[in-house]
Amino acid sequence: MSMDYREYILDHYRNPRNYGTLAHPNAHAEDSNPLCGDQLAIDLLIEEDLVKEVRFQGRGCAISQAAASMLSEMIEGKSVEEVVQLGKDDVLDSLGIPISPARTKCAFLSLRVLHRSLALAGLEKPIDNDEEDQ
Amino acid sequence: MSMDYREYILDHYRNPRNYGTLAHPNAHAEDSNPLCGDQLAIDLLIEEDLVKEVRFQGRGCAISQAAASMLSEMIEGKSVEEVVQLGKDDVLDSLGIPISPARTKCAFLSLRVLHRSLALAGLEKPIDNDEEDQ
Amino acid sequence: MTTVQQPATRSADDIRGDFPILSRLVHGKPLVYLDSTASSQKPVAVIEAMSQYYETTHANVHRGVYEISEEATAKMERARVKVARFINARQSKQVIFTRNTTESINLVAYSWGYANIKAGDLIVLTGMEHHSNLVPWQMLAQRAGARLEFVPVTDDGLLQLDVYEQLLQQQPRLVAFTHMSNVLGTVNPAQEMIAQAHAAGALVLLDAAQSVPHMPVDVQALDVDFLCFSAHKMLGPTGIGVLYGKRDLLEAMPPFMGGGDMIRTVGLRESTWNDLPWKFEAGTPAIAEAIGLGAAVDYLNAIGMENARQHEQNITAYAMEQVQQVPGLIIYGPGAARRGGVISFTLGDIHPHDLASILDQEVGVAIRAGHHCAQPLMERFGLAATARASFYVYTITDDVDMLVKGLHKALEIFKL
Amino acid sequence: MTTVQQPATRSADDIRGDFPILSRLVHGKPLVYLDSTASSQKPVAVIEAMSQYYETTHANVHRGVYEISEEATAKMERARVKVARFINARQSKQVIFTRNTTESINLVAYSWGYANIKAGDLIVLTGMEHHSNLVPWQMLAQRAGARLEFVPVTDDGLLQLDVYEQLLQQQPRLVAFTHMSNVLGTVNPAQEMIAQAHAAGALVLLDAAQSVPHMPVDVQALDVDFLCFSAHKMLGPTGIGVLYGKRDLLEAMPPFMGGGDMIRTVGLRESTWNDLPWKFEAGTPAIAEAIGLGAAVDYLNAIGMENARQHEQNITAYAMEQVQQVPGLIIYGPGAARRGGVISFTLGDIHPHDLASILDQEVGVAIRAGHHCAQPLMERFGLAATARASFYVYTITDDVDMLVKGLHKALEIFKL
Ligand SMILES: Cc1ncc(COP(=O)(O)O)c(C=O)c1O
Ligand SMILES: Cc1ncc(COP(=O)(O)O)c(C=O)c1O
Repeated sequence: MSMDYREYILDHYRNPRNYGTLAHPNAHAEDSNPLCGDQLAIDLLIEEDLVKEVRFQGRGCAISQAAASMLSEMIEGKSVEEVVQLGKDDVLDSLGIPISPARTKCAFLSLRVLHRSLALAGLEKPIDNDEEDQ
Repeated sequence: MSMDYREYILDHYRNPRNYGTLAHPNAHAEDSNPLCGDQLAIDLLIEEDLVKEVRFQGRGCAISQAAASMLSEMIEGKSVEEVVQLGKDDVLDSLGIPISPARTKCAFLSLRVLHRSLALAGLEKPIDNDEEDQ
Repeated sequence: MTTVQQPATRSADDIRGDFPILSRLVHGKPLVYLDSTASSQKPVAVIEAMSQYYETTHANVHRGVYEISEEATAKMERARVKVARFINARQSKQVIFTRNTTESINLVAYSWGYANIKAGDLIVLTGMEHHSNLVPWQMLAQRAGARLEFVPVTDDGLLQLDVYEQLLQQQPRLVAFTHMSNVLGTVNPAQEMIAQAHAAGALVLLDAAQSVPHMPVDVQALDVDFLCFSAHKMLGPTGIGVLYGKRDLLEAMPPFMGGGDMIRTVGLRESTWNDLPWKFEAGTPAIAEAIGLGAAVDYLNAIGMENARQHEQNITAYAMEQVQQVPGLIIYGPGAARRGGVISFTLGDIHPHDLASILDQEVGVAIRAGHHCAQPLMERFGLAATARASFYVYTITDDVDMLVKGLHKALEIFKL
Repeated sequence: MTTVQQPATRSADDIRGDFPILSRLVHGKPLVYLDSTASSQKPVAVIEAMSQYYETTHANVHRGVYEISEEATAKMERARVKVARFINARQSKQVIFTRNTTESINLVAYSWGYANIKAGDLIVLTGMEHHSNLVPWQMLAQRAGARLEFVPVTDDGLLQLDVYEQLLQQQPRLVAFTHMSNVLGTVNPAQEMIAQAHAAGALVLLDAAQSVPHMPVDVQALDVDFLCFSAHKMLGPTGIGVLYGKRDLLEAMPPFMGGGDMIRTVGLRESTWNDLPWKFEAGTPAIAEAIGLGAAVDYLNAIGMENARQHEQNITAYAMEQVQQVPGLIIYGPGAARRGGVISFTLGDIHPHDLASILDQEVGVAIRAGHHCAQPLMERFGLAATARASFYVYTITDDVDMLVKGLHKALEIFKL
């Protein structure tokens, strides 16, 4: 049996937590993965430096949508400072399965959109996604 | 010793016959070989269906210039009808040495210009140089 | 190195032996390669033609007077003649080497397009075009102020030809469409559509990326104005494609890129252009790749394109029958008779990417998943992505059976 | 398949063993290849990297989720990183794969040029440019109504830098020049010229077709805006070249060709573009060729570019000394210290084509003859053509001696 699709991943895929939009978000970003077409949008309501509410919408594979759902749970109620620190390892830990190179873009789409939403809201400095480089 | 540069070829190269221009040609054409830069221009004076006078000017390798010189001798005094019939074999015969594929363009430059001069003068139908094809 | 004439009915089983990659393992399982529509695999004859060229004959072409440069030039130009014969072009100078189908189309859009398309002019495309036969025309239309109209696609994945006829009444300058859809597999009635376009005064560019590799294509019978395809999809190397054009059109077109080889004379401020095909081949060409493409043409000729087409139709019919029995599986596009060796499908709520990952890891089957560079077509069917299996001369029914096995595995994993 | 780290001072004699073609015969004589400036030969490591790729890993890149497509993508992108490091680019996304130097320059002329060059704008070139760095700018200037001015060449084959400074005062938008002349061998003072251009507000495109293969080139030290070169001149395959650009410039530029892979989203009438470098790589790329180029970079790194440069300077100094002794022989261009491994010359009244033919047939020496795609430079020196011998890491003094022997033979045949 494949290790890649644990039950909790299918559960997050089919029953995504925090799915939808916020009426009055104060942080928002969206992006797509140009090669596979996966899409993701995140709304945040930040109050007193805390992520009060989070909603996401998207379409894509089980990996990308489950990662987004798990990430939304992870950040709810956290301080902006903590959220800014979230990195790829946190996403991989929560997915708990090995991700092949071609699928990392799926796994990290929501993380990228999350950081972009904070950057657009002026809460984080924009990142330059050139990790592959020297 | 190379077969490629007989004495008469060097002689035609260094002492080209009929070199120059005509004051009042009634057929003229010029062309160059785009890949090596060899150039050739031919002036003809045709009277009563005969090539009365011929002059050529050009610069290029011994093969192209000797071929032009020999060709000019060959056509002088000939009837237009005969000149129209001249083909590659005639040029190769007069050169009398094997010509490698890369040098055929040198050998046939003057022949092409000759036929073009007749075509431009309305004495021959324009040729379409697609011999390499099906 | 050169291919021996094969019996016309060489079996796919036999053919497979010529493709080294088909005996490799992935994730410990034999590779089942069902993604030839994206890029085909290469037979030894093609790989060796190129290695041998580098080992014995490489030199820059066209301008050298020494032995190996002459040999290299002759090999490359012989490849051009082979390609010309393969598509029945009247003259080899009508075959222009580019990088791929995409560059061939862009060459026409830049060179013919900017010279001929004016504000308000209409270009007709279809709703099933690959991005490569869509984006260049969008870019041209935007700069030239031209209009684009699209022949819609029916629910069955066919072109709506009545709309096509209406669009032709608006007197388009150009019609550009795919001979065969890389998503639906639909083989479009190119000959009729071209005749209709000509009757309406339009030129036609045919995207033959999926047809030339898989069926006999005769440019004179089609009477097509421009034809574009890629070597890498027809057993040949990456890095080379072809633009075929009618000679008077090519002669009249300005050059696309400037540089070495495409000129006749160069002054500091002005230059004149070389003859066809070199006018459109600026700089050192893809020499080894042209030779590799020539070897691929030899190989395909030895199989016979009618045989290739027949084999793929058989495999496709078999595959459609088999996969249709998988519960929840939906196939898009027309019946087997009207399609090439391509099947796009979805399975339940399993995202095609997940499906492709599972097939890869569980049974070693390589299929493509995504929008297949045809986003508008995907939207037409309300899809973000499909899974796509595609077939070629080396595909056998065992490959299809392994695909079906993998699909059942996916159902299991996704608890469907 | 991958190159083992070689001792830094590997001899050319030793290196030759890696190049299969160098042991072939022409006209019954061992091939002496003195035309690397036109195109270099290929070591086994490069040829095998590509064969092995086709035999084990080929699939279309970037969009596949299955094993071999992931491997192919990783191999290709690793090659990009190798190339980036080779020229010391800050990021691999600044390395765009094209077909050759010519396409790299045309890409800039079309994409940056049409967006930035307006009527009356000035572009500064030099009198020693290859047609590939001249014709694209002529085409752009013609369409945009821009002006071209040229830095003249001195009798010694150097750029007239005082005129360059005067031209810069006219505030050109772009300066485009060759790092090393493919005819005269002149190595231009690129770093100073670029600094001066920047001070005058101009961008600089450097034609590095002859420098990147033959000496260390550091784009950050040069502070160059665009750099162009070809794999086939640096031990790599045909069919692939490189455009390096400063990131902000590349980001701001519109795409060149439209199609698959270069898009982010595609609608019927509008599209958005992908990130660098893919924005400029439309359609299926030259995958095997990128991998071959990566192997060539490995091979050159193992030799060391400083060593390569040193070896070529030694051979060039030796060759100039030797050929100068042939009666009637004239060398064009600067002294050995200011040039790369290229010697252009004429011999008495022997036309260079005849000379090249004689060298080929009599002693198996392959040199180039003609205008070397630099007609304006030829005219500057009142020449229709020159003979040109050029050297690389595998050139040995025996090759030069055979050239000299052939030159004497030519004198004999021409009775000089
Ligand atoms: C200085 C220079 N620039 C440009 C080119 C063109 O290179 P390519 O033909 O690979 O595009 C060459 C090669 O001949 C060259 O020597
Ligand atoms: C129908 C069609 N057109 C164009 C292309 C583009 O081909 P290439 O990527 O070789 O330029 C493809 C290949 O994906 C295709 O299937």
